[in-house]
Amino acid sequence: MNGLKMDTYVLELKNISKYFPGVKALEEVGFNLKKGEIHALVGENGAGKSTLIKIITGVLQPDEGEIFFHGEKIVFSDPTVAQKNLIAAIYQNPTCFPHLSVTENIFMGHPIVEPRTRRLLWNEMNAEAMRLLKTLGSELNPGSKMGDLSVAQQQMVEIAKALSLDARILIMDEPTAALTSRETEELYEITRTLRKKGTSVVFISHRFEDIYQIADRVTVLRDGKSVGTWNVSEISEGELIKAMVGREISQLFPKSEVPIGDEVLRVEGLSRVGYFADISFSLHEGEILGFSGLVGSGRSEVAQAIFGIHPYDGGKIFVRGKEVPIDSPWKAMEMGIGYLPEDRQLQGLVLPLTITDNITLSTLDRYARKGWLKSRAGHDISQKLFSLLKIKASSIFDKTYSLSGGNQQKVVVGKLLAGELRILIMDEPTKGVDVGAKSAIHKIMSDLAANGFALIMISSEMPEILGMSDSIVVMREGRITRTFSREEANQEKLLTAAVEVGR
Amino acid sequence: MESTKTSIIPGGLSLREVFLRWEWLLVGLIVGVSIVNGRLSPHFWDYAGLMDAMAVFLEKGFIVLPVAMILISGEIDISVSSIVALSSVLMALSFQAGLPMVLAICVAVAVGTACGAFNGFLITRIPGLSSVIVTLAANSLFRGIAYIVLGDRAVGGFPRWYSYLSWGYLGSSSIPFIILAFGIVAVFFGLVLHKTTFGRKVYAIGNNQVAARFSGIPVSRIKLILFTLAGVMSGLAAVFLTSKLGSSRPNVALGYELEVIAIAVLGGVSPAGGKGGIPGAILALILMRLLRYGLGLINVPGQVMLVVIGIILVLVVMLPNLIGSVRISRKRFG
Amino acid sequence: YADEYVIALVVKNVGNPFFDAVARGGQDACDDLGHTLIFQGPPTPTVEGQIEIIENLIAQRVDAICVSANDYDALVPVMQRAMDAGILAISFDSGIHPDGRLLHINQADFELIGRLQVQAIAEMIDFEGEIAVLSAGATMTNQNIWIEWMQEELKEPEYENMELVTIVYGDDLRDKSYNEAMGLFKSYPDLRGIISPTTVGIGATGKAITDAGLIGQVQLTGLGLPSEMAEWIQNGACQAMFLWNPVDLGYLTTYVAGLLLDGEISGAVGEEFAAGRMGEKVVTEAEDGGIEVLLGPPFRFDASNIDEWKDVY
Amino acid sequence: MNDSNHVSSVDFLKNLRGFRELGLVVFIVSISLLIGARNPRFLTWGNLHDMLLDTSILSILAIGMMLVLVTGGIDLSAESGIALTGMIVGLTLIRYPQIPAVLTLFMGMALGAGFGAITGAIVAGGRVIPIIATLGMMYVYRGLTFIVSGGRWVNAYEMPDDFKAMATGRLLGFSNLILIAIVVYIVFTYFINHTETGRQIFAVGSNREAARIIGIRTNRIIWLVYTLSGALYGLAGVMWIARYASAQSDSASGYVFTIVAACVLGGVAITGGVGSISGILLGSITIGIINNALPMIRVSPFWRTALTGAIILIAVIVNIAITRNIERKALLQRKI
Ligand SMILES: Nc1ncnc2c1ncn2[C@@H]1O[C@H](COP(=O)(O)OP(=O)(O)OP(=O)(O)O)[C@@H](O)[C@H]1O
Ligand SMILES: Nc1ncnc2c1ncn2[C@@H]1O[C@H](COP(=O)(O)OP(=O)(O)OP(=O)(O)O)[C@@H](O)[C@H]1O
Ligand SMILES: [Mg+2]
Ligand SMILES: [Mg+2]
Repeated sequence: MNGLKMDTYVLELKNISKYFPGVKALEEVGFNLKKGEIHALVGENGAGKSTLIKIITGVLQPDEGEIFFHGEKIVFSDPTVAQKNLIAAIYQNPTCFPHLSVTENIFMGHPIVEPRTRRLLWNEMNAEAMRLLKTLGSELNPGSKMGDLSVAQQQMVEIAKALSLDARILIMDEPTAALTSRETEELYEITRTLRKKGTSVVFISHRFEDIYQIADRVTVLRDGKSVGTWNVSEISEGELIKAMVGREISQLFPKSEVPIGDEVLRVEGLSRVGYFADISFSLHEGEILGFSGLVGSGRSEVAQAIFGIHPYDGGKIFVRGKEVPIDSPWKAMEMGIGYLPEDRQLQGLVLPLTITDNITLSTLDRYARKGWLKSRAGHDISQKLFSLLKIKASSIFDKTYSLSGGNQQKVVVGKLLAGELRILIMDEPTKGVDVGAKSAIHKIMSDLAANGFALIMISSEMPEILGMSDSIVVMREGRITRTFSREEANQEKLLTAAVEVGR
Repeated sequence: MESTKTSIIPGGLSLREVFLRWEWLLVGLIVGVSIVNGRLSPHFWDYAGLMDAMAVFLEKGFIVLPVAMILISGEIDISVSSIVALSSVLMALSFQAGLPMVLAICVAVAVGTACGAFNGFLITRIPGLSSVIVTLAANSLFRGIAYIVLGDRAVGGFPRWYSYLSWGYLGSSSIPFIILAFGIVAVFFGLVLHKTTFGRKVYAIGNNQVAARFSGIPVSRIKLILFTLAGVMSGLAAVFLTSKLGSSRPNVALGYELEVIAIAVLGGVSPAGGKGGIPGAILALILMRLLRYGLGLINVPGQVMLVVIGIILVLVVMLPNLIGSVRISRKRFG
Repeated sequence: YADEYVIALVVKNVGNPFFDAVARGGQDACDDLGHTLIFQGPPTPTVEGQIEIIENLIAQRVDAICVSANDYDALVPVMQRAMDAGILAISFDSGIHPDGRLLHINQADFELIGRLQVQAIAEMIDFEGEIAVLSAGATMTNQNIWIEWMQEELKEPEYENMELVTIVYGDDLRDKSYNEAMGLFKSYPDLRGIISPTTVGIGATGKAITDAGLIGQVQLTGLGLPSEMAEWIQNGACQAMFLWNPVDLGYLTTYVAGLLLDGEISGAVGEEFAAGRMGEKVVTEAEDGGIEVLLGPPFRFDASNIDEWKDVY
Repeated sequence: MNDSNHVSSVDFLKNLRGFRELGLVVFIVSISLLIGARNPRFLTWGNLHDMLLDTSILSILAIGMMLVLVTGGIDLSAESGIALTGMIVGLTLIRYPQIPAVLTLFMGMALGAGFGAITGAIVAGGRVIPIIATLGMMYVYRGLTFIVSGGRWVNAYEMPDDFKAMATGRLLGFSNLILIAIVVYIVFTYFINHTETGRQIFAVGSNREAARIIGIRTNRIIWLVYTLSGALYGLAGVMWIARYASAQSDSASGYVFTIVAACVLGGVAITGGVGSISGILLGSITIGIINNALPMIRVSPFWRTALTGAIILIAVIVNIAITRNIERKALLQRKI
């Protein structure tokens, strides 16, 4: 295909096993990568994908197995070895420096320096950072502080960082999970260009369109074992799902038609200086209201203002027809409003605590008598949600930091559901979640709506928005540009509204 | 070398496991230190003397408890020693002004409460104001106020019964009253931190304040309570300290702030928040006291004692890491 | 002598040359009497530290505790406990309330020292101009009594042209004392003299006067260590200053403790006794109502004798 | 991005926003004017120079402390490190008075770096929580100061004249000590902002795990900051004994709080990752003014302590208020 003998791989993993206390994350997994190919790695949540790439980059050491780099055995004893061999990676959870600027985040570890004095060349780095971000279609200011950015924006910076390394092997762990279609397209473009230059790419994703758009080959992992490797052209979506899950999943977006009931939430002219302005919409019982827009369009900001995280400085919020001043999350929750945050690691979970402690965190008082915790407080409900969401862990007493990304996301969803709140704002609820669990979450959302709950769903995934929402609000640069009903909406209209309308 | 516990997630070892193990280590050290002390000095195993020795710096213990909680919540309080001073001074003054001693004691606790609430108020109401700088400044402010109101005078002459608090024994036993008082307070703190929703929330805040807030935990209110609690306990410590000294001056309790934090951290409380507990802090308090008592009994000069305590402090905390790395390498090669 | 006793000297803080000299004297006395000396002190001058040390000494059942107190009142309860345990309680240098001691060894008459310093500064500035006091901590017993006597002395008619403008505190910290001295020069441009009745304070002030180029313009006296003040006496920043001999102070304190333990003396007012190399001493009534033994008048150090003393203490 | 004027004004505000200590500048200027109104001598060149002189030692210590704080640690041992290096250098000078004064500075730095390296090894290698490790070493170094000196002080008359002259001498109208501080500041500004290692310190403090993943040797960096802190307190220790012409075993007791206050006032976060040279310089100057000015305006000494605390509180609050105002202005400029 590209003049390379089929049997020499750029990278080859043989019989890799990795054990965590109580978990076999990987068992005798084999994986290989050709020069200039895009190799997708798929599998359910907790299948071991992230673990595998951490082994490639030397962040983790395998307990068994060997790695060959250009045919020669190599030990990635720490991340520097991989870096020296021009292997770059974007990890699933942003590994950024929140206090430092975007430029610094991109170039930390491999700065542009004056050759003789090794003085840092800031102007060059800033310009290069700006250029890299532009190729990704992002207008981010390289001087911004990383911690001030949204997860999606951080993800863009991570991608830019990997690109700046000029790697020969580029590994991306769910780079598109938080991106909207426009940014995703840019990423595809870049990836294809890299392939032309001979770079090999490992691409992890739960989105099938990613795989069918760019990947050459796909390897499926299931429960820590490799199921097989196929040329993408030779395997259908249904077969792929079956390889991953072991069964077929028919309906991805099972939104059932429910009658729309009374208005439960109305927002009028909400605004916050510098973030969003003039936001008005209303939400009814049984309704799922989708929020669409590009990365950074301000959807999360609006949601967080309604939830009382950030103060708003104009406008009104009505809950069931009554104006309510909301200035803190616990007040919002008293009004029956719940929020599923977009940043699961920072905002959603207390990582060192167990699954059950996390699920019951926002409803603690319910499992206590006059403040004194009952023993086994909340274990029942945690157990129920644990099974319902099919969280892959040995028990509800696992610490959440040890879970895979998708399973962490499920815990966050579980925590929201445990709250028994009537108005749910879900910010990217299925981010990083595998097909099976995704359809389960969609089913739950649909059932909730059918039971008279009101839902707001912020999502960057176009099919999800189109499939799940009763009506769709599109935002652009902090303002609502258009509102569509389920019937009139389609991908094209949403996209134009996200970029064009409102000028 | 760290292969087993590494993840992209900056997590840690399991909370409960770590601090349980840590407490056992402290218990072991306490036993060890006692044995060595007993060898070195014939006076060590004198029961009454040991009790008295324990009582000597228990007023610090009263402050260790809330400070441990503040550290667990991810904040810090370096103003406690000054709150003690101010509470003590105002208590003495109000007694001098004719208030009955019982009411004067209430004044001390009230002053402490007010000071703690002042700290908590500033820290929670003005975003961007960190607890380090607030309590650092408050440290000067409170002690300064004590100087303003009392100047270079000392006030004493308290009723006889008042000295019982620090010097008295329970009935005819040789158990100092202050040990009982501390025991009650310590149990209360232990229960609050480990058995209530409040305590659970404190841990959540210390581990991830953002997530705690997103979970509907009233972070500011809890912090306000914690700092106020530190004030209350400092006021109480002032009552006992003043009883011990028999008089009050603005310069009492100098330098307590670091010692109190050191004891809490030695007890397994992480200054970064989220880790540790009351039992560990209490064990550390006992360990520190035994160490100093033992060294004092064999008349180690103050300057050498500093060196010894410093080295032991470092070694104790290093110990589990050393054991840990031995275990890991054994697992690897064995 | 039949019995060997353990005598503990507890000082304000260790690492202070003054108290090291005291300890030397104490050791001499113990050697003379055949007793054992324990020398202890907290690293920083706090009462809490002293209480802990005294508790430890009680637990060890020492025979006598001689303390230079960081607080006049706050050591009373713990010293009472020591007395209850049958331990001889003595204070020296910086005393404690009579309730908490049997006897005080007074290095010098408070009144005398207070007045002497005013007289010295007055001579240096020709009985005319502004003077200030730079003291240690605001709660230091000795300094405060001395300052009271200074103010008393200043009421005499010959000082009518002199004014004590302020009292500042350097907390016996070198940097703070230095800053306070510098601050005095700036806030009182007409200042003529400074009395600093504390060793760190007078040393820092000597340096400050030198640095500010005010030698001759601002005079300095007070209580200082000859070793520390040698430089500033030689360069003229301080014409004269006073101190008693700390070695003698330690000797007398320990010697008296030894005599009391041996039963050689009873400690009754008016009792006269021979205190080893210190010669004849007498038990007198102290100003605060207790009893004391007086060491003797302070020694005056100036350019003529500083060289002999600077290497001694 | 079609309106370049608009963009540049946004940029300007962003730059201002980056300069988080603007509030401190405002505070420093206004309090100086206030004090100057009470005592005109405060604003004379001579006094301002003295104030800078006071600040020189503190500001050097603040750099070392900042580097440590940036990594999320703290160096409580700095205060006894000052005393120990000062004492050792002082004792050496008694023995070998012919040592040139400049050399003593380097000697102090080397000694301090040695002590700092030990502390750093305990924190980085022994993985001991910084607050405990440095508290332990604070006791150890203090105890050693007593022990090496045998309780004696090194007095002015025992120090060589050229050594004492180093602290009092001037060059180009500036005290030598100020010049030393300026040199240190230039070196460290370059180090922190323009070298890879300098930036890696911030990376480690901002996210240690991420730093490790991109191949920064985090332990080495952590060891380094304590060593640098040591070198700087060693330097400061020598400057200290030269300035006060005395080496005492209890020098600088409790001074660590002043150093930390200067840092935190200057915007350094004790949780790590944040800190700037300009910030700590301003923080040190603010503390310097408080120490220098309070003795100059005739307030009762009993009021000083409380005033110090109150002024620090007001300074941070003013700083926060002003920063927030700027941020708000920047937000208003945003196009929505
Ligand atoms: N630090 C850890 N400690 C214990 N178990 C871990 C740790 N990290 C990962 N695991 C476990 O290893 C398994 C594989 O996790 P991994 O993160 O590789 O999954 P993944 O395929 O990337 O899933 P996802 O699609 O959800 O990201 C999971 O069961 C997870 O719980
Ligand atoms: N006009 C603007 N200029 C610069 N930054 C902006 C602007 N508008 C918003 N931001 C920043 O962009 C970030 C993204 O906002 P928000 O998270 O609400 O967007 P979103 O639509 O949810 O997008 P995402 O998919 O990234 O979460 C916010 O942190 C905000 O500070
Ligand atoms: Mg993963
Ligand atoms: Mg968002």
